[in-house]
Amino acid sequence: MNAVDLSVQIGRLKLKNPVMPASGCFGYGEEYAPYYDLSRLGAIVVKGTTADPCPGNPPVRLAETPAGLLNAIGLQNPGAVAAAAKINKLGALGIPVIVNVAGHSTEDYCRAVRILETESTASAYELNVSCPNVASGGMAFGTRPETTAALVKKVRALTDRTLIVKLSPNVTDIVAIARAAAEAGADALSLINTLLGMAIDIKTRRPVLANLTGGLSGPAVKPVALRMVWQVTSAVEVPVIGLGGISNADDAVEFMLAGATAVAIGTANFRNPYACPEVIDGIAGYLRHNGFASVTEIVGLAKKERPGGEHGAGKTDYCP
Amino acid sequence: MNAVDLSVQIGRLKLKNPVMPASGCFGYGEEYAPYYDLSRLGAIVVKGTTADPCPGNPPVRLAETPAGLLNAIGLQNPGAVAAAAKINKLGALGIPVIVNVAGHSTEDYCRAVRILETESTASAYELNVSCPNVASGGMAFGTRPETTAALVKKVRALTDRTLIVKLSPNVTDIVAIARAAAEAGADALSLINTLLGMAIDIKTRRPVLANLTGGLSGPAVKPVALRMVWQVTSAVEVPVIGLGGISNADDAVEFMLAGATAVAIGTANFRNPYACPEVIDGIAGYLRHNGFASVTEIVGLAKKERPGGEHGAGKTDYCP
Amino acid sequence: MPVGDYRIKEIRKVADGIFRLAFAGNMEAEPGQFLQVAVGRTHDPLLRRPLSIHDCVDGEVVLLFHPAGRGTNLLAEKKPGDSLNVLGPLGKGFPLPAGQTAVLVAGGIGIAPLFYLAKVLKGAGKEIVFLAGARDTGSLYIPPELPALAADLRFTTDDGSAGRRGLVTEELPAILDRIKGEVYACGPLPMLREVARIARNSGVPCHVSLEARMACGVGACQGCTVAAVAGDWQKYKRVCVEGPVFGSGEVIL
Amino acid sequence: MPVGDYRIKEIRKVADGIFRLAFAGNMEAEPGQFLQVAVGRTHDPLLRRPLSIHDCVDGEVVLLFHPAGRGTNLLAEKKPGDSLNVLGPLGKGFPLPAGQTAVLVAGGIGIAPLFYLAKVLKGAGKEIVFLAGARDTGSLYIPPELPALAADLRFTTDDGSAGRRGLVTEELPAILDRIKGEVYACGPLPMLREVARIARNSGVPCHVSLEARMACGVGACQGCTVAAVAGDWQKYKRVCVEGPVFGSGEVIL
Ligand SMILES: Cc1cc2nc3c(=O)[nH]c(=O)nc-3n(C[C@H](O)[C@H](O)[C@H](O)COP(=O)(O)OP(=O)(O)OC[C@H]3O[C@@H](n4cnc5c(N)ncnc54)[C@H](O)[C@@H]3O)c2cc1C
Ligand SMILES: Cc1cc2nc3c(=O)[nH]c(=O)nc-3n(C[C@H](O)[C@H](O)[C@H](O)COP(=O)(O)OP(=O)(O)OC[C@H]3O[C@@H](n4cnc5c(N)ncnc54)[C@H](O)[C@@H]3O)c2cc1C
Ligand SMILES: Cc1cc2nc3c(=O)[nH]c(=O)nc-3n(C[C@H](O)[C@H](O)[C@H](O)COP(=O)(O)O)c2cc1C
Ligand SMILES: Cc1cc2nc3c(=O)[nH]c(=O)nc-3n(C[C@H](O)[C@H](O)[C@H](O)COP(=O)(O)O)c2cc1C
Ligand code: FES
Ligand code: FES
Repeated sequence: MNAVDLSVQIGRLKLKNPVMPASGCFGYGEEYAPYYDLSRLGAIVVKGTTADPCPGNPPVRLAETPAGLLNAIGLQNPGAVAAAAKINKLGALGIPVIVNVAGHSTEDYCRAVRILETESTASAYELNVSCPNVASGGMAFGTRPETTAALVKKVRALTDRTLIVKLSPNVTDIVAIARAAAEAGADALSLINTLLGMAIDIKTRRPVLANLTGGLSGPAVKPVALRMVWQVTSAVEVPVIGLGGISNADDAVEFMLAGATAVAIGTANFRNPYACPEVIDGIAGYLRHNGFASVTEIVGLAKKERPGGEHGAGKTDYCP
Repeated sequence: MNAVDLSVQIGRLKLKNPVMPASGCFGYGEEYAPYYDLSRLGAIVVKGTTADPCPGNPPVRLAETPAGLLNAIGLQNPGAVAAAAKINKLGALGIPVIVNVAGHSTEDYCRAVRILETESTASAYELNVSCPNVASGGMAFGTRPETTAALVKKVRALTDRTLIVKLSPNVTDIVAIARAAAEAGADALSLINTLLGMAIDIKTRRPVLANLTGGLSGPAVKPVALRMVWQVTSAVEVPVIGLGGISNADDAVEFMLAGATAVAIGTANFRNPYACPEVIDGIAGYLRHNGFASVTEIVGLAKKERPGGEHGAGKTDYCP
Repeated sequence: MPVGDYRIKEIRKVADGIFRLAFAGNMEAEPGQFLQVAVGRTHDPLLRRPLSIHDCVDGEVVLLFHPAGRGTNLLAEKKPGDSLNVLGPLGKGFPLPAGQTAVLVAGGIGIAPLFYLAKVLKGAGKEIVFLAGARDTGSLYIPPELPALAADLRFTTDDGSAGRRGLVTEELPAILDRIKGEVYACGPLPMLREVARIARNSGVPCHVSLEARMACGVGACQGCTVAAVAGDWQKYKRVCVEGPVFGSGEVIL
Repeated sequence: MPVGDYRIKEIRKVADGIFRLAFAGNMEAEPGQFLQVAVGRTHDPLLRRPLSIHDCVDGEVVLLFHPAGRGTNLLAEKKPGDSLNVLGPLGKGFPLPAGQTAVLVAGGIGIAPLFYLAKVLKGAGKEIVFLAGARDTGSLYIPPELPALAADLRFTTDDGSAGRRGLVTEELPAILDRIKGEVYACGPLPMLREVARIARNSGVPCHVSLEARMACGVGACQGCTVAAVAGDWQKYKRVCVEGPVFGSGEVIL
């Protein structure tokens, strides 16, 4: 069994393997610690953290859909100060700890980052710019290139730690937003966050979620996520963390072939608490089986090997 | 067994029930005719038709995904003249025949409609404005309110037949586009078309589809479609035909409770050729079981019955 | 082992809308804890289903469930010999009563965890009053061992087709007046509310087992929350880890 | 009936990577036609899987399949007594040969439709040469009835572990030189290309059964196309209705 090199680089972070849990699907790590040694992970990404404590949305917060999950947790978290204590404990794992940061307004985001800069030993921030109820006229930061860029610049000025921007898929042109984030100083991009969705209970004749709408995740969204990873990695230079519907190593390999440098696993943890370590082992198995010495060799390979060599975002359907 | 009134009105079309097959999933009706009497349908929607014949994309054109289907047929169709002959034959069914119309450029669309106006007895047009390879700088008509409105106005001027505009879900703000289409003269809206997605074969390390990307349909997309139907019917007055992932009567009822006046069924036909008539019977059963006399009573009911009565598009996830 | 594949030994319908499923396995579980059961192996249905431990003896674990929707309907189609993938036991179970007597109130499928609780309480030498309610005689399931466990076992049906006619909670005030035992309840929310109210009036502690839609079952997703009474920022508690058993005063029912 | 639930009578592995599944049912099917088989009942896997009719007798229909991915792997787990939902028979089968002799060339699982074709040809009084190729002896499956049907039956394996060593197509030119029979082929695309080339050189008609990913199976989605030789706007033909059997000169292999 020949050794394969699984390490990848995301900004200043050197990851020993490209697999991490997705924000909001792994708490602050405590819950999955009984299942395996968390230091096996490439990195750990913790729950969306806001400057102030946040109680979250009222129940019902979850609805199952075909091969998918709708959630409307509403960012329940103890706030940046209390989160910092939990984050610092994770430092003992010896792997990069990435904090997902959220807020209502630019000031909210900045305040959270300032607190985490002084109080926490976090290795990196993942800016969650897909929050629609914000100061700038009700439009989400992450749905316009200008607002994305403005926020990223502000946060960039506050920290030398690795800055990842997590993009919303609920947009017409993901590439424009990715470019704006990269140009404004993001070291890396994460995509995708959840697709906005809804479910209605035909017995009560009311929306299932108290919040009415929720975020769709899980295998159902994988084709959309993969397409966006392909498009964005064809257009920007910064590394991309691919996620959305990954539930096994084959899915993870698909994302890396599409151009992702690393992958994150969210909803799959709920079905299978061992999803992350199984994906790590499975990627190594794929590389060995196919004669690759390093995982970086397969990043974007589906673009490179394609005959014709047209590396763009592809033509689209429904056109003669 | 008390009778229930299933009839609904879409523009000038009186449908005896709110169920129709979705464009591209039912050919020109011929293929499903052996399975049941097609005159049972509320209406029939035929394949996307272009002014000139169109050979479609090279294979591979299909990829199965979790609870979903990616397709890149590429509008294979015999062109408006030959299609008109097939459409006219369907007239014998005595139900409205809706022709899905597509094109590269404004002129393409208009030419197709002009041919169909003179050559066909079609009852209505469904403008497919989600084609991205168009004259106006590579942006799809359906991803910008202005281009959508301009096209709808041009076509509106050509016909008195019912004009339905079929919206693309691959946009940041579906409501803005829906408003633009309605204001430009659309009698009704259809939503959603497919979500842009992708699949990669990890054995060949190439995209599965020859076209690289494809349109995602099927149960996987249902939560996204339902959310958009809810949002659009909260904002515009024209009737909406809801579709995207409907596979049984419960799904259809969900869409109608969300605000759809009628529903269309695409991918589900492939698994179950009887999907359409089963949905018709199932809706009638639901109405009887719950004491409704007419299907119009449940249209948008999930908004009306909600305590608090806030009828907007709902707050969104990931916000404190 | 927290995730395992077990072999189904027996599965059968024991009453209208109630299935009993026994699988081979050894588990150490508290009464009130639950398992996250995978009903299939494909991506649909996606999530595991939470089901209470109904019995747990040497080499065998038993579930009792009502086919309520897609997932539990699929579960009801399993056959002996099929494998069942299970995560658990999970959650916080029922605490032992401080005193000698416990009053268990089961509504419908709520009997699932309360039977196992009765067994454990009996083993701990406690005296048990057991009230079981159901819609009608067809849907009333009394596990064969239960009569031997409960000093006082009473049934109620909505239509009077078995036991007393009426609601399971109607006799509770009189019983609590008499014995002041600690109350344990599982059943529909309106029943739990009523049980909690009666217990409060009688001044006895009351433990309720709650249901919520779950994704992870282990506390990671924060999807399964119930409104908490405690006044800090944390307005919600997770049913899967802080529960499913709560003191009726801890949560807003 | 075009869609039906059938009861599985027997399912077993008959060779490495080959399962034989027999279900109770009466169908009128031409050789070369296929069924759209639902492998599960939930939304995942979503689509039916196209499988050729391997045999069709009074009261029984037989499939022969290679577990190639998620869907066919799930199918391989079915048990006798399970129900199987099937749409079909579908598609255009093999035409009878104009002359007296037919040469059937099967590569791997390609034997599935060709066995049924051999039966029907034999019934029509035709003489059959049957060439069957496989990777090795373990994965070579020769239906027990086949030797009685074919006047001349030859096996080939890639590694020579059974029959002649080499490719199934290698003997074809000599055979066609001798008998000029009409050729029928099913197997991997490279094999079909080679068979078509040899038949063209020998000046005999050649019928190939093609595979394509399918959604509807009935001609409605236009997803299963193959490039056609004909020169009009219709560059593509649908494998599910214009095929799966094509004259080798009709399509671009
Ligand atoms: C800790 C716990 C223990 C439980 N123990 C048992 C038990 O021992 N026996 C038993 O029969 N049931 C039990 N339940 C309820 C059981 O989990 C649900 O009935 C089941 O998950 C429904 O799944 P489904 O796919 O059949 O229904 P779905 O199709 O998912 O839903 C059917 C209906 O059930 C409701 N529902 C869905 N999930 C839940 C849920 N987790 N809790 C309550 N309602 C839900 C939905 O609102 C819907 O109206 C328990 C629930 C919890 C949280
Ligand atoms: C008309 C027709 C008749 C067939 N008859 C038989 C038969 O008798 N026995 C048999 O074993 N197989 C037959 N096949 C092939 C069979 O349909 C596929 O192997 C099967 O659909 C794969 O499904 P899966 O879920 O197992 O694999 P997937 O996981 O969907 O795919 C596994 C691999 O198979 C390929 N594949 C997927 N679908 C098809 C397809 N429709 N055709 C060819 N390759 C595909 C994919 O590219 C992938 O590499 C036939 C196909 C057609 C079109
Ligand atoms: C229950 C739940 C909570 C989530 N919370 C957050 C969050 O706090 N911040 C964030 O950026 N994304 C959050 N997400 C989105 C995930 O991180 C991920 O982007 C998405 O679920 C897609 O990946 P998946 O399909 O692997 O789950 C959450 C997702 C789920 C299911
Ligand atoms: C194979 C296939 C072909 C399609 N062709 C068209 C088309 O020609 N025009 C169009 O507007 N939509 C087309 N669609 C989209 C469907 O009409 C429908 O909007 C979409 O599939 C979502 O519905 P569903 O989930 O019920 O399939 C096609 C979809 C599929 C699966
Ligand atoms: S189900 Fe995930 S926190 Fe309880
Ligand atoms: S599979 Fe739909 S046209 Fe052939």
